[in-house]
This record gives sequence, structure tokens and C-alpha cells, in this order.
Amino acid sequence: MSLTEDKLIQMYTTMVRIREFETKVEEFFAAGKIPGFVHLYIGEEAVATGTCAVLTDKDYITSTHRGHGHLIAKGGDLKRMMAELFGKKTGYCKGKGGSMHIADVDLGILGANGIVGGGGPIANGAALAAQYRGTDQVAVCFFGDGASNQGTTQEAMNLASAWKLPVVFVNENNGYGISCPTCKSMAVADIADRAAAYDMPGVVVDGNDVVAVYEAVAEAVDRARRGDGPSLIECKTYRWRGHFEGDACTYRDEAEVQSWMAKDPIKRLREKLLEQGILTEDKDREIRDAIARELEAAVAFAEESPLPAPEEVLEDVYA
Amino acid sequence: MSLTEDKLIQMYTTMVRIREFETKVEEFFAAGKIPGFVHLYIGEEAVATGTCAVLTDKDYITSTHRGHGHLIAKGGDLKRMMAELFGKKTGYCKGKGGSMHIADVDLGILGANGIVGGGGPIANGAALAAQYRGTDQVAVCFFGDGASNQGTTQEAMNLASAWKLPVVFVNENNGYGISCPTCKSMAVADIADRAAAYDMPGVVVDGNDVVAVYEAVAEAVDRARRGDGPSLIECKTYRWRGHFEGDACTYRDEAEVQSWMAKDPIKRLREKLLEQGILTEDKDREIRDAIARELEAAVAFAEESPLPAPEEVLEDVYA
Amino acid sequence: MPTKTYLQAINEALRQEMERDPDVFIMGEDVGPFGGCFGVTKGLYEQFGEKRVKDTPITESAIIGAATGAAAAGLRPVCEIMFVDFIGVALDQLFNQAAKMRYMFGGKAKIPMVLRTPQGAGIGAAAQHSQSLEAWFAHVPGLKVAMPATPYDAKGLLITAIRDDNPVVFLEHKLLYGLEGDVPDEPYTVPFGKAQVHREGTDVTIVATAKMLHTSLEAADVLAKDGMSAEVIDPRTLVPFDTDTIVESVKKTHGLVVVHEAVKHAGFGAEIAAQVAELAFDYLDGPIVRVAAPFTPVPFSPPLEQAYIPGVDDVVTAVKKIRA
Amino acid sequence: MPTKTYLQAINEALRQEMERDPDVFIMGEDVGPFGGCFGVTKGLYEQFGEKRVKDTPITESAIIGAATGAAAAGLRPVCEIMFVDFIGVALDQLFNQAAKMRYMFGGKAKIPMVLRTPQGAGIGAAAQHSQSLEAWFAHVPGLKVAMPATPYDAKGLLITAIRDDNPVVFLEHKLLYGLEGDVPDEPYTVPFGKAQVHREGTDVTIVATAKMLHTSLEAADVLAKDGMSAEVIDPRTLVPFDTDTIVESVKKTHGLVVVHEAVKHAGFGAEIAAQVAELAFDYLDGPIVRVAAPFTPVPFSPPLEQAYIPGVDDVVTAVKKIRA
Ligand SMILES: Cc1ncc(C[n+]2csc(CCOP(=O)(O)OP(=O)(O)O)c2C)c(N)n1
Ligand SMILES: Cc1ncc(C[n+]2csc(CCOP(=O)(O)OP(=O)(O)O)c2C)c(N)n1
Ligand SMILES: [Mg+2]
Ligand SMILES: [Mg+2]
Repeated sequence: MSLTEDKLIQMYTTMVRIREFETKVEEFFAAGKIPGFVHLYIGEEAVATGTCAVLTDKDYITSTHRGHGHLIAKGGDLKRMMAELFGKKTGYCKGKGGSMHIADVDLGILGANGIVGGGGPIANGAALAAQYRGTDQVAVCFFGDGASNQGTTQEAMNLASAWKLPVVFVNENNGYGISCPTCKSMAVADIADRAAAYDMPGVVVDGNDVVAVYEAVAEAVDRARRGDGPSLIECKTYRWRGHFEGDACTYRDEAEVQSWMAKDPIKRLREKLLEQGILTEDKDREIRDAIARELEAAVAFAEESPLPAPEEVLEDVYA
Repeated sequence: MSLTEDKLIQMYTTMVRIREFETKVEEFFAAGKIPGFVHLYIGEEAVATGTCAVLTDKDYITSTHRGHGHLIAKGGDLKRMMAELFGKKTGYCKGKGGSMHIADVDLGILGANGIVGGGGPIANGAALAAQYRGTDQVAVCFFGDGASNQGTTQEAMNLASAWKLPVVFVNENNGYGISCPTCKSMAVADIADRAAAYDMPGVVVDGNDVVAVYEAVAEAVDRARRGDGPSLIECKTYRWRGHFEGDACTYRDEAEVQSWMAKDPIKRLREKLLEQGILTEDKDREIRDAIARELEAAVAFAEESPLPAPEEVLEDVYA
Repeated sequence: MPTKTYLQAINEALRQEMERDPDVFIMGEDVGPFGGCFGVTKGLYEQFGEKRVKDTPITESAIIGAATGAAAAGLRPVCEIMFVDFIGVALDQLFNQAAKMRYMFGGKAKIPMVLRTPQGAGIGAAAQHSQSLEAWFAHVPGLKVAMPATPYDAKGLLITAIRDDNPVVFLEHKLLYGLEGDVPDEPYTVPFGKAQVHREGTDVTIVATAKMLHTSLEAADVLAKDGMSAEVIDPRTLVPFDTDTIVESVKKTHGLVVVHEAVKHAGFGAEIAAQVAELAFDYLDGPIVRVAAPFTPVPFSPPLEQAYIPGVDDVVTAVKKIRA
Repeated sequence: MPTKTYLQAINEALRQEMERDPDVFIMGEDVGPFGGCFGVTKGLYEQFGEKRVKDTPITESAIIGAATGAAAAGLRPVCEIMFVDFIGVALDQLFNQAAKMRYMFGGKAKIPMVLRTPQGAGIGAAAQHSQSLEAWFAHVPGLKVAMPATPYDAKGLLITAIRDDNPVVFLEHKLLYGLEGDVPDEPYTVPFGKAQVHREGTDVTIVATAKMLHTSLEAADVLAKDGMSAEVIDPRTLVPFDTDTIVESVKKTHGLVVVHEAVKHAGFGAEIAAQVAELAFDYLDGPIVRVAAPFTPVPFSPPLEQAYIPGVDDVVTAVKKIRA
């Protein structure tokens, strides 16, 4: 499972793209241009990136309220994402969904989700469709440490395992569900240990190491494609920002935040790639410049796009 | 944890009382005197009996749709139970509940439950009240193999463990959820293995051995009373009858049924007690006669009691 | 026309749609070899095998979610919830996920799934196995809600439901399973949003759903003996809802009685009454009366349960109240 | 009288009831040191400690069940569901367990619990964080349902709810949290089942709940300029429901407009309309009109969301429709 240089650069690029996108969102949210709630993915980029790097466009994911990273990693278009966040008609959901509901069914993205634990049962359904049709598609369910306690998540793992569905449950353990530390919401130390309750493999990986995530997910995806059923991968990571923008984050101490920021997944990969000569400072600048241009274009697109007309409220309820 | 002779005789008596009660219910259901659904406990008597023998009147239980055994073991009054099954005004629920909702809050019986997995969260609540008040009460949640998959059950185990609530989760694994063999509804071999997902002790016991059940539950109850939190005890057992009365039970083969009937928990205890001289044939006859008289009285009470008056439908909705 | 029971009609619709379209499949608790708690899926496992008739664990959220995800991926699942009363453990997957996906995604998803489930009191199954919850589903934009009262409609509406590209909640009444009626052998559809006038009349309009249709038809017989001519209408689907047929009828009869088995308070009958009170007010010559269950859980004991379920007398009394 | 926000009024009710009765405690997600997602429980953890202000895992069934069981065992829990929209994962514990226990057990249990939860659109939180679901709760026998529209009522109704021996669903409107009004410092109760006439009038009765009360009061101002006198009533509780006050008002004004933020179809406004269409029909001189959200999920983008939420104009138009 050795990664090609191209793949590593691709993953690096994706992580930077997520980070920069989120940084823009932070800025425009603060400026009052983005309404509603936004939950930023900064600090957790390696999880979505390492996971989706294993997948093809035909594979499915279900995302969460903290979904921008998943969407970008799965190939989501920054323009339509940004336009959606701005509530514009040209956005992924024509302005109807916003941050918590961005989806691109054509890319297998079955939506961000405003309901904690909402994605597991749906990921199963997509995987069931693959199994039913005999394709080799898989479905990845992203979910948080908080979501791992939700009954729907646990039911989903049970069904996936009982039916040997091609699902990979990717847990993003960032240590908190809003203000509640993981250790207060569950007695178990590792969420991966729950895999045994459903007789599926469960592993813990360093969620800030994109290669480790990639490798663990690749193994689980192989297993799923072979018809051997689901796996649970717990990625230990950390969110740098508050739960949502606007959260003063009084429940975490600064030392903890700093120690995790020191483990920045992007910096880490960057240094490794520079060291190995896979990335150069020039190449890095090039990548960052390209992303900056892409983002500028996305923001311009979002800013210039029209708002939906009020009467559009009535459209798209039924097929 | 050696059981006194009295306690053994008491448990034997309870098991016989359950068996005989259920046999009467079977008879009166067939005769059309008992409306609705009844789910008989025949074959599983050791689980309720061994468990409730550990408890006091102040402890709580939550029961299931297959609840008669739990109620009797916890001290439920046969007259009022039978009257309830007959739909009479003198029944436990004034005829409003029937088999699936019999309760005796004064005895800590928080109700049979028509919802599979409904009891776990409620048992937690009763245990929380004990913890809140600093009493040494515990709550036992009875639940089936089928119920162990339900999200509510899994959430309940997680909360109980995170909060170290004095709860004992007693799983009655009778091999089936209606027609669905346990092995088809979950990939894991032992439900007790799920305890690890919540960092609580999990043990498998022979659910047809009342002493084994008693001992496992006693240890778990001690632990709970000490403030060390919940446990999961899986009791492997079997139901002799169909899922509900009227179920032709085509999904089980006769050899399987016979092999389990050979492991009759009552016969087993009886033989052991006879062997050890704790029970004699005379004493046994005495016990059975007393139960027969008690049941006759219960049936007479049920038969002779008035039906509720139609206008009572409107009572008891609000306190 | 051949005579079949309501149950057989549903079973036949499932079978024929599964024969027609390989993307249609069934999931639910004990729907396989057991044939379903009420026997609705009998024989389908034998005909279509385990792949297309799937027994599930007792996890309703996982069932509805699996249907939703599979539908989003292009299949056409029909899932069964054994009793409508169990929806409380799984409503999120239906009302926040399946129902809203299309809208939230800006019209870019299709969720062609059916959730079949029996409702209703009358078998002594008590408070958690006897409810009628159609008002909840009808309040959810994105869902369609069908509620057949006859074997003919059961088959035709179910086929429509399966072919519909939206999530459809298909509410069967467990006491109607044994009801016989004319049901063509070949597949056919009954359109959504088209009420059925079951009996024409001139003095009062009775709108009734599910089992209450039959109660109301009986009441109409009784009223006829007293010289009152009742028009009896079954809306058949609550979403979409055929306002026109009812308004037209009220314009003719000038009176409305609404009958359902669910509790009256905030029941769907209120919606019907409210629509008529807005759209046909000037044609009404007296109060709109609703006949429905009292505001209590469903009791177990037969005399209580019978007192709970609206009866022929209740309908007759209601009509006489406005036609006195 | 001191001025407080709706949010402060709720916070004060919680604090004072917890001071009064050691059996009252709070459970919910992030209700502890964080003070709740909207800040409603701020300061309570500091005052009462971890034992009485309990942060829970994100498992709403476990929360409601824990409240139900603790209430059955004699405590008086007040649990918070962070947004009403999340009820779908946990409704069973509320509607089949907490609400029905007393009845199913033949009157032999008391479940004195409160479930607090915010409803409502207007902050761009989209389809799964903006709903108004009061009609669902009001359809469940065994539950009481309160829906305060003012700071004064928020405090008084919540104290009543906590002292009530039944499960009470207490529906806050998230856009009202910042609304200021007179709120006495001392504890007081507002009775359940007693509507409040907020403005007297003679030409039309407007019944409105939660935020729509304020929209309707504004509409009444606009109407007054056009010479129309509207009486504006807030039912305050949907169960029990004060039919009399509304019927009396309609007897005086001869017209009714019902306003709520939930979608119209099968919304609680239908119940109000239906009751009046039955009990005050002869006093009505024209159709009953409902003003409510369209039959769509709540959209995200501000212009869509504003189009979704009923506005002052919609109420004015509705009144003019029947008073033209
Ligand atoms: C069913 C449900 N309950 C509660 C919430 C409110 N909520 C939104 S995000 C969140 C925390 C989720 O924690 P976790 O799963 O760890 O994800 P993270 O935010 O850390 O990425 C909560 C409680 C919700 N959206 N849905
Ligand atoms: C939420 C819910 N889903 C489904 C049912 C229907 N049902 C009643 S009992 C039962 C099987 C339960 O199996 P198990 O938990 O193993 O208990 P057992 O009947 O074997 O004692 C089912 C599916 C229900 N009552 N509640
Ligand atoms: Mg987290
Ligand atoms: Mg079982």
C-alpha cells in the first residue's frame, strides 16, 4: 500500500484546499456574509482527505454537520459550495440547504447532515444498493465521537455487520461533542473498541496523519469491496476552532489547543514531503497559489450569484 | 454467595408459580377469555427468578412484552395480574393495560413494555433517582436478544456506564426475535461481548440454571450498590411456546425445541433439590398444590370481577 | 371481478411490482419466511428469495435509513414497520432524512421508497400497538400519505406508491386485512390526490378514512332509514389531499361530518374541517362536526376499546346534531 | 416590574424552582458549564453543581427515558432537547412511554417531568433546526403542551410545568429568546388551559402562538390604521386548550384568523379552526382563514426563509380577505 508521489501531492493539495476554504468561510461568516451555523473542519483535514483518497466517484459518503472537509475531499466543487454557504441560487442546493445540507449525489455525496448520527443508516442503504446490484462500490459514514453514542449509529453498525454491507465507519474523534469531552459521554477509552460489539474490525489511527488514515481506510475498503463487510476506523484528531463559529470555546484549555495545533496535519505532511523531496517550496507555493486563485474565483462566484427568488421556496419538495 | 435452603425453595416455588401461571394463560387465551396478544415466558423462568431473587421491593425493574415472569418474580399479585389479562376492572391496570403493560410501581415494577428496547432508558432513570437520592436501590432492565440491537438499548447502556448508574442489564437470549434467529440479526456470538463497548462487565450465564443467574446478578447488583456502575448479564435460554400465542412457530425445528425442553430449568432445579434433600416429593406436592389453589383463586377472581364501564375509558390520562 | 381480501390485495401489489421491476425489494422485521406479523408478505420470500425479501434486526431507524439510502442510490425499497406505533424510535430517518433530502439538496435527489405500516385499534393490542398516527405524517412536507380503506384501493394505491419517486407512507388498517372486495388480477394504479365518493347523497357530506369509511357507510344506511341522504367520501390520500371533491360535495349537501379513528385533538379531521371552513363556508348551513377517538391512549379491555373506537351510533348522532 | 428577556425568564424559573424543590434537576446536552446551546441554563451549573445540572451524551432517547424513569421514581426532571427537530430520534420515549404510562398502568404512576425545547425558523439554521412541531405533541394524550410567547408567560408557564404532575412539553421559540418584557422577580405561575387576550377588538379574532403572536399584534396595528379592530389571543397551552376564550371572542367579532409558524397542512391551526367551526359556527359571518408556513421544509437562504415565515402582511391580507 505504498502511496505514489502523485497521490501524496494530491492529498496534500486537498488538505490545503480544505484549510483555505474553511479559513475563507471563517472570514465571511465573521463578516456576516454567511448566515446560519457553520462548523469548521480546520485541524481535522487529514481524516476526510486520507479517507476520500481511497474512494472513487462511484463510492458513497455520508457526511455530518462538520461537512465541508468531507465534501471537498470527495471532489466537491468549491464554487457551488461557497455559493451555497452564501445562500445563493447557484449553490449546490440552490440556497435551500446551507452548510449543514450540502450534497452532490452525482459524486456519491449523500449530504452533510444536521442530525448527529443521521448518516449511518443512510450509508448502509447506499451500501445495500451496491450489494444488491453486485457493484464494488462502498459507502463511508463519517461520524463524530459524540455521534458514536447515538442509537442510530449503533444500529447502523449492527445492521452493516449482520448483512456484511460494504461500509466503512470513519469516526472523527476530536475529543468533544460541542462542550462535552468524550470521556464524559462514554466510559470507554477508544471508540474503536465498539467494533467488537458488532464483530467487525476496529482500529485506532492517528487522525492527524493522512497516510495512516489512508492506509487504514484502504484496508477497510478492500475488505468491504471483497464482500467481507464493514469496519470501524477511529481517527484521533482535534478541531482548532469552536464547535461552531461564534463558540467562545471556554471548555477547553489553551495548552490543550496549542498542543494539538502543534500536531497540525498539514504542516506534518508538508515537512515530510519536503524532507523526502516530493514537495519543494516552489511546488508548495504553486499549489497554494492555485488554491488561492480557485478560492478567489469561488468567492467571486458566490458574491456575484443571485439570491434565490422568494417564490422558489415552494419548489423541490416533491419529485 | 451460597444460597440458603429457604432461598432455593423460594426460587423453585417462584419458577413453578410462573410456569403454572403461564400455562393457565395459555389455556384461557385458547379459550378466548384473554384478548389481545400474550407472549409466554415458559422455559425462561430461571432468568426472572434468579434475577429478582437478588432484589428487594425497593429495587426497580423494567420488563418487556414477555413480562409475566418478571412480574411474578418481583412479587406481583397473581389475582390482579390475571384480572388484568382478562381485561377486568380489578386488574393491575383496571383493564387499561393488558399483558403488555402490567405494572406495579409500589413494587418497583415500572411496567411491561410493548416497545422492544423501551425499558433501558427508563431503568436508567430509576437508577438515576437512586443515585440522586443516595439510596442503595438498583434497577434491572430485562431485554431480549432482539432488543439488544435496538438503539435505545445501546444508548441506555452507554449512559448507564458514563454515569455509573446502578443498573443491571439482564439479557434474555432465547435465540429468536419473533422468527428471526439471533445469528441473523447480529454478527456477534455473545451479546455479553457488547458490554466492552461501554466498559462494563459482561458475562454469559446458563439462563436455565437459576443458581447461575442468581450468582451473576448478585455480583452485578453488589457492584451497582457499591456505586461501581452497570453490568450486562446474558442469560442463554429458550422459549418453549411460539413468539405469541397463536404463532405456529414454523421457523424452529422440532429437534431444537426438544433439546431445549430437555434442559427445563424447573426440572433441573427440582432434581438437584431432591438430590440434595432440600426438596422432597411431599414438599414439592405441597408447593404445587398451594400454587394450584392460588391460581384457582386468581382465575376465579378474574372471572368474577366486573369489566370496566365504558366511561372509564376517559379516566387516568392525567394526574 | 375476482374477490380478494385487503391483505391479499396488498400482497398482490407487492408481488406484481417486484415481478415488474427488479429494483423493488422488501425489508422489515419478520417479512421473510414468517410472512410478516399479519401475513402481508406471505409467499414473497419463497418467490423472490432472501435478496429481495429481507428480514431485518429490530432496529427501525436502521430499516428506514437503509431504505432511504438505497432509494437515494436508485433502488425502490418497500419497508415495513410492524406497527405504526413503533415509528417513535425511527421518525428522524423518515421526517428529517427521507422526506427532506430532496428539498435540502436543492431538488437533486429522488427518494422513491414506501413505508408500509398497519394502524388502528380493535384487537385488544392496547396503547402501544393500536394507534392511528396519520396526522403526524401528513404534517411533514416531502412525504406522501396514503390510507386505503378497501381492497381495491389497497392494491391500486400501493402500486402507485411504489412507482412514485417520493417517500410514501402507506397506512394499512389492521382490522381491514380480512375485508373482502373486488380486486382485478392485473396490476393497476389508483391515483394519489383523488378522493372517492363511495355513496352519493344530498343532505350531508361524511368524510371518513380507513376503517371509519365502513362505519360511516353503515351510518349512512341507518340515516337513510330516517330519511337522511348522506354522501360518503374517502380522501384515500392525505398528501396530496383532494380538497376539491370534498368542497364540491359540501356545496351540494351544505353540511360536513368528518370521521376518523385517531384522537380528535389535532387529528387530521381538523385539517379537513379547517379547509372546508375556509373554502366552502358560504355553503355550510351549520357547524362542522368531527367524530373521532377521545383524548386518551388506546385502552386494552374490550368494553373500553369499543368505547374508544368511533362507532356507527357516533356518526349517526353527529349527523343528527347538525341535521336536527 | 423588572424587565427581562424571555431567555432570562426561563432561566429564572429554572433557578427558582430548583431552589424551592431539591427534586427538580436538569439534564441535557451542553446544559452544564456551557450553559446550553442558546444559553438558557447559564449559571445553573455553577449554582447547583453537577448533580443537579447534568450534561448528557448526544442520545436523546436516553435523555427522555432517564427523565421518565426518574419521574416515575419520584423526582421532577427538566430535560432539554437542544432543538425540537431532534425529537425524531427519541419520540418513542416521550409519546409511548412518558405520556402513556399513567393510563396504561391504570392511573398508578405519576410522571412529573418537563421537556424543554426550542422551535422556530429565522436564524438560517435550515430544515433540520428550524421546525415548529407543536401539532405532533398536541396529538398525544397524556402530554401537556405549553408554548409561551412572552417573557412573562415563559416564566409563569414553566413554573406551572415543573409543578405539574404530568409530562409537559415546553416549546420555546428561539427567536423570542432576546425579547424583553415585564417579569416579576418572585416565582409565580401562569395557569395551563387559559388563553390570554393580548389585544381586545371587535371586528375579527386572531389566534396566534409563539412568535406569531407578535406578528399578529403588529398586524393588528396595521389593521387599526385601516379602521379594523382585531382581537388578538394567544392560547398559551395547546393541551389543555382554552376553547372557551376563543369561542367567546368569535361570538363577539364573528370572524377568525388563525396564525402559526408551523406548516399549515395538519398544523395545530386546523384544530383551532375546527373547534370554532363546530362550536361557534352560528356566530361566524365568513370563512375561517389560517395563516401558516407553506408545505415545504424550512429553507436556508434568508430570502427563502423570510418567504417561508408568515409575516405581518400575510396576517393583514388574511383578515382583509374575510373583512373585505
Ligand atoms: C440528534 C442531534 N442531537 C444533537 C444535535 C446538536 N449537535 C450538533 S453537533 C453536536 C456535537 C457533535 O459532536 P461530534 O459527533 O463529536 O461531532 P463534532 O462536532 O465534534 O465534529 C451536537 C450535540 C444534533 N444536531 N442532532
Ligand atoms: C420497537 C419495536 N419494534 C418491533 C416490535 C415488534 N416485536 C415485538 S416482540 C419482538 C421480538 C422481540 O425479540 P426479543 O427482544 O428477542 O424478545 P423475545 O420476544 O424473544 O422475548 C418484536 C419484533 C416492537 N414491539 N417494538
Ligand atoms: Mg467530536
Ligand atoms: Mg428473543
